[in-house]
Amino acid sequence: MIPIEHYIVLSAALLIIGLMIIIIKRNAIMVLVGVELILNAANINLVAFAKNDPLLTGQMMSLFVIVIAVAESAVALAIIYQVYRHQQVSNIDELDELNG
Amino acid sequence: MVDLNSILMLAILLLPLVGGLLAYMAGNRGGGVTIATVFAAVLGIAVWSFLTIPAGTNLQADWIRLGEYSFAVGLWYDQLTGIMVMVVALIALLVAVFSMEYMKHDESRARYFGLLGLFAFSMYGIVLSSNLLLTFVFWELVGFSSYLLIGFWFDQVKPPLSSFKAFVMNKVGDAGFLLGIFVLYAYFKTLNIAELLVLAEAGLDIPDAMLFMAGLGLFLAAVGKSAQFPLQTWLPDAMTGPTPVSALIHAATMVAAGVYLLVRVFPLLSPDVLQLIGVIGGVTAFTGAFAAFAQNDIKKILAYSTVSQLGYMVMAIGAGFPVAAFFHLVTHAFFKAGLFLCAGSIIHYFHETNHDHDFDAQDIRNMGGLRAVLPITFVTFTICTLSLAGIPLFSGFLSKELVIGGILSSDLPSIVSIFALVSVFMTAAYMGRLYFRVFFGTQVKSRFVENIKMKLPLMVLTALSFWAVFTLNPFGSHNGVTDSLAQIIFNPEMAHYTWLPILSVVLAVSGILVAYLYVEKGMLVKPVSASKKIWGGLSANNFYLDYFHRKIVAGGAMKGASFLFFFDKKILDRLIDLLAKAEVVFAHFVGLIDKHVVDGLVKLLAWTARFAGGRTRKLQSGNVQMYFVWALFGLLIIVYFLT
Amino acid sequence: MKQSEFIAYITTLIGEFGYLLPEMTLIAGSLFLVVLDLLYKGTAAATVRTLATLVVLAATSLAIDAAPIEGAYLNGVLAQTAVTPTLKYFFVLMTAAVLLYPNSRVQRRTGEYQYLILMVLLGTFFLIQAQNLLLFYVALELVSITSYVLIAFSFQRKGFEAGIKYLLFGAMSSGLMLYGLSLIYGLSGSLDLALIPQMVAQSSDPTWLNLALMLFFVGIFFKLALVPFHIWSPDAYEAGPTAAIALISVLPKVAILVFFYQFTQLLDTTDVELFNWQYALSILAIGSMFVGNLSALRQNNAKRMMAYSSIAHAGTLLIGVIVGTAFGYEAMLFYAVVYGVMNVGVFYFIDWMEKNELENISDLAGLGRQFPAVGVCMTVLLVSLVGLPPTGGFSAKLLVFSSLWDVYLQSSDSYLLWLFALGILNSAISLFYYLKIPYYLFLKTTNSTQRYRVGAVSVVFLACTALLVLAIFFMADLLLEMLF
Amino acid sequence: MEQINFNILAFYGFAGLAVISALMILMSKNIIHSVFMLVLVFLSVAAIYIITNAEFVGVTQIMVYIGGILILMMFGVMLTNRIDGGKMLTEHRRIIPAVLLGLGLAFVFYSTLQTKFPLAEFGPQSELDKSVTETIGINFMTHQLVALELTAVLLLMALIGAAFLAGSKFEDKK
Repeated sequence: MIPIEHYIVLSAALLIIGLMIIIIKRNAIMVLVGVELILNAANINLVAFAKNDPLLTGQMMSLFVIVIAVAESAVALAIIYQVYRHQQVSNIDELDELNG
Repeated sequence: MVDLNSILMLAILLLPLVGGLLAYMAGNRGGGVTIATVFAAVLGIAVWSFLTIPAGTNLQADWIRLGEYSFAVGLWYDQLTGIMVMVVALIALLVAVFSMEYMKHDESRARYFGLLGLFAFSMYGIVLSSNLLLTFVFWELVGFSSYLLIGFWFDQVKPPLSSFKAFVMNKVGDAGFLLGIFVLYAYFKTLNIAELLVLAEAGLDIPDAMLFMAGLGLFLAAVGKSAQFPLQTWLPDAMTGPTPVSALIHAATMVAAGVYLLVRVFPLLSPDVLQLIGVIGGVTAFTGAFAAFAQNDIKKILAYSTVSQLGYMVMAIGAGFPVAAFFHLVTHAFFKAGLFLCAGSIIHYFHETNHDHDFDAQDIRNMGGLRAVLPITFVTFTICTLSLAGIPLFSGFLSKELVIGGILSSDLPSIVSIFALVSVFMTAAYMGRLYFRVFFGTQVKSRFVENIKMKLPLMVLTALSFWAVFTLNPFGSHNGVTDSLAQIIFNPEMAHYTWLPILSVVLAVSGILVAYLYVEKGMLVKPVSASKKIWGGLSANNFYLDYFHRKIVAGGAMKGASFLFFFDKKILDRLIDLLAKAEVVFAHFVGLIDKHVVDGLVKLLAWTARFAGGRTRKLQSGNVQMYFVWALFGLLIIVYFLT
Repeated sequence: MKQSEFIAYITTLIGEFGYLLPEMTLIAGSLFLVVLDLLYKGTAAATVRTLATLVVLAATSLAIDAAPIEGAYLNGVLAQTAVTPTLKYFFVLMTAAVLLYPNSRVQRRTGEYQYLILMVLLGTFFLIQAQNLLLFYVALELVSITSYVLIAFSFQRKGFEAGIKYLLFGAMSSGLMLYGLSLIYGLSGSLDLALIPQMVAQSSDPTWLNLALMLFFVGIFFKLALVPFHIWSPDAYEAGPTAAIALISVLPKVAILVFFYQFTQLLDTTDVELFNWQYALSILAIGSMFVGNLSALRQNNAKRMMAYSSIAHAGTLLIGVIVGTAFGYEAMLFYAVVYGVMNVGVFYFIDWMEKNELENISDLAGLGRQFPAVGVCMTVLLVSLVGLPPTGGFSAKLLVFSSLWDVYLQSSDSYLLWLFALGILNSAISLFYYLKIPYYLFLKTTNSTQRYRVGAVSVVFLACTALLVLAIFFMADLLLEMLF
Repeated sequence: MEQINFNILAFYGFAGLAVISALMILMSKNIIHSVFMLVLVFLSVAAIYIITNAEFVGVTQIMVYIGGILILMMFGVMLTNRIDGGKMLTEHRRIIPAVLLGLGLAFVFYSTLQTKFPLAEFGPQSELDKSVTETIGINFMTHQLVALELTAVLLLMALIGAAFLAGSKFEDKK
């Protein structure tokens, strides 16, 4: 079968790319995309480890993660929308009223 | 638990607190009477306890218990406690009585008397506590009530600032105290002073460095509270509080708490710490005395004098003679409280008679000739000054002899002895300057009737400044107080120097003399010119009788007189002038050091902290993605260092 | 598993569900609030809703008493100790106190506000009981997402800005934590805390476990606002509604510390040569204290100052976890309770400032003379935050540092000594900025003729917190008895 | 054999696709392109789930992620950008720290991967021969019942919160 390390390589790659997206992109929604990639990376791990688990705990967990990710994105988009309405800005590094 | 001794101890501790509350509630009208009554009751109980409670009575209770760890609190009573309680109780009572007259026009007298009660409560707490942790608690409380009293007139400009300064300076010392407590607890698993002393006697099972740390911490606490170099600057500033408060807190009781603590824990102090204590005490005594010269505010002179005298006590501890330190503490408490109350009486007189707003009632340049105006104050001030200067027949002489004798027979650096002896001279000189400025001179006004409430405390304190209170022999260093203390505190045999009393009396007298010459220079010139006239008249009358005599004797006398006059005018005067100038310059210099070096250090520390704060804050650019970068770099660094 | 066993299993499950009575009361109550919001829109709606919320809280605290249990239940997913009910009472009290803040009128106009506050409370209830990493994750996200929404509830530009920053940072951190969690699952084969140590013990090589734990800790550090994961908190604190901030700065932190303590206790029972996590935590604690206190020195904005101060306090609280003994745990909880009380008081005052459109500490000049009672209460609270007697803050610091010293004497690891010394140094640093407030209140004078008003309720509230802080000092034993 | 080989091939194919699409998201400045690349990532991850005996999770991934989150994101993109016919672009910043961090993390994973991943030994297969979906269902209703209920509460909270935040019009105080 496929060695478990290969799953981890895949998830690690997605994790690192996700983090880099978070840092590089200016658009708030793209940052959110990076977060989703990280969550997917974790899910790949969970599912891969659960392959031999009779209780399938990992798969359960990944389902919860997916649902919570939805909730998080919904709240995030609501706030991003309000920020845009108030400041006409969708790049989060232009938000600098709070500093110091 | 419920035996009489415990009740007495608890009564001493708690009555002032209750009294303070009652006084506050009694309002401006009845506050003074209430607190005075309570203090009188406490004094009665204190004397009773001193006569009946056996030494070593203690009272224990658990405060925090956590599994096997417990922090206990408790009270402890022995001779040392007893004497200290009586001193505090007596002075507190006198000050309360004095305040009833002094504060009679103040709008918030009730708060004032309430705070006096709070202060007395915390002070008795320090004195009675059997446990360093509880001592620390009351230590903070006493500081707290002192800040409230310094800043009593908080709607003026200066008092809040000086109370804040006192707060910060004291906190530095308190940090040291905490450090000491922690170290002691870590090694001995107890904070009970009596147990600690037993353990210390049985041989200390503690590394030298840690013992040094503990001693240093405890000493640092005393440095803060007892205004030692380099934290002494708060005490002169604290004079912005009401004068009776200065007499009670900043002369007799609270500032002495540091010395009291050191006397209590003396066996825990290692030789290294003692050396340091001695040197710091010497520096404090010397700089305090010098700084007193440049002052014109009567209370500031007394404050610097207090700093200097506290330096003496600390020196005595450093020399290894806690009994001497404690004895000086007691005598000093009486005569310095007397001096402060005299100052209060003088200020009160000016406040009552002079309603000019620009008039500074504390500036000695505005004073003079008060001898005739305030006779009782004059007598009191004279006796207390003589006691402070260390003139025989007064209590200050006894204790100062003991302290200086201790310093000379210890192995402290010789510079400390020199500081001690020079300070004797300077003490007499600056007190003389103050004395002659205020009470002599020409500005004679009509007599002012001193109120009985002011007279009485002054007279009591005067009476306590005589030698006979402590011992019958005016030159003997052994007396009732020291003997009874020697049984419970470490008291090594002191070398006896026959020349010492003579030297110190000579120093003190010459100090007063110099002051006399300096201040009353005008009076010195007149008798000389008068005598010249007399001599001239004599010579005129006897011209035909004895030309030879006239030629030789009178001429010689004239020559001698003119030489004397010349000497007096040109050399002695110049010398004194120079000396005075040098003193003023030096005093200013010390002031400068105080202001720029000590304050500067504090400022530098604050600046460094701010600078570093600014750097750490710079991370906060407001850019959330850079936050990610920093956070992740942090994570990488942790990973790198740990795996 | 046989059919009959399965049925028996389900029966016990249903039977044990009764132990969740407090939580269920909270859920039902919060739903009731939402419905109430829809039905009743009278003039006094805000007051009515606040009262209703207080009723819900009262019912919850009654339920805490009604469903007592010690030990694990519901298949070991949840567990209670003797401390759990007390902590729940503490959380409920904090929530009730926060609802009484004067300036939350804007927020209270909407029923959602009270609902969200209750959700934070619910999340913390589960956090302190969770024995399963999945449940822990869900509860943590419940608290986090609710916090994101609450921060945005100040309805200002700044509020939304802070909300999105907080959310993105939090999402990234919880993503990393989740990745670590997944690795832990792979290594141990279970998400139940009880099963993790024995599973981990099967392998002797700690490399992967180290990485997993490190990533897992990231999420926890983020929630505790420890350096270097602290940067969200000043922004969030400045812009969020003060009442919500007062809640978020205490409840989730305490709850997570309770969980974190249990988790680290498990690590100690394994034989695997893990990385020295006490050492790492010590560095973070020292870093947090320094960064928090030094940054707070220059703040003029009261809320930002409190944000940095809370970073420093989190560092101090972490000492309890580093110590890892029962004594340390008790000291930490004691500290947490004291910190909560102080925080509620100080934020109440800041809320009052905001209501009067005072933002900066320097604007407070001379106010202490106008309102001596408020000034004195504030001084007591701030002195307690510094950790000086005679306040509860002192007892708390005393306990925490005593526990640390105790462990140092046993293990004599030098980093513990550093932690001890620098921790005490930091208390001294904090003196400077906390005392800035009384300094301005009493010592500075102002020419401004602006008059402010302090209601009797505010004075009573502040006096209660100040008295509590004093009482904790004088009757520390009582609190300890209540806690344990 | 044939079957397994196909599975393995499919795994590497989808894994490669996922990584390449993710990299495209990273590189592309066009927001719309990025979002579509995200669809590809999600789809290939879903395929990998299915290959790894997790059909239920795979289907959920497709339904929730692609059906829910992606649509939400597209809405978000449309709402928060001026749509004027031109390309929707986003700039790249902080490239150097990002690359440094990426390399650092890659190195951490690389060095950790030198040791074999000690996968836990799971217990024996369950006696009751249930399908994957059945096992998940039973687990939901038994072991993870509390978490399930809590998630329901969480979803309700997010719904109320998000609807309230996005729907209401707040006067701008400043």
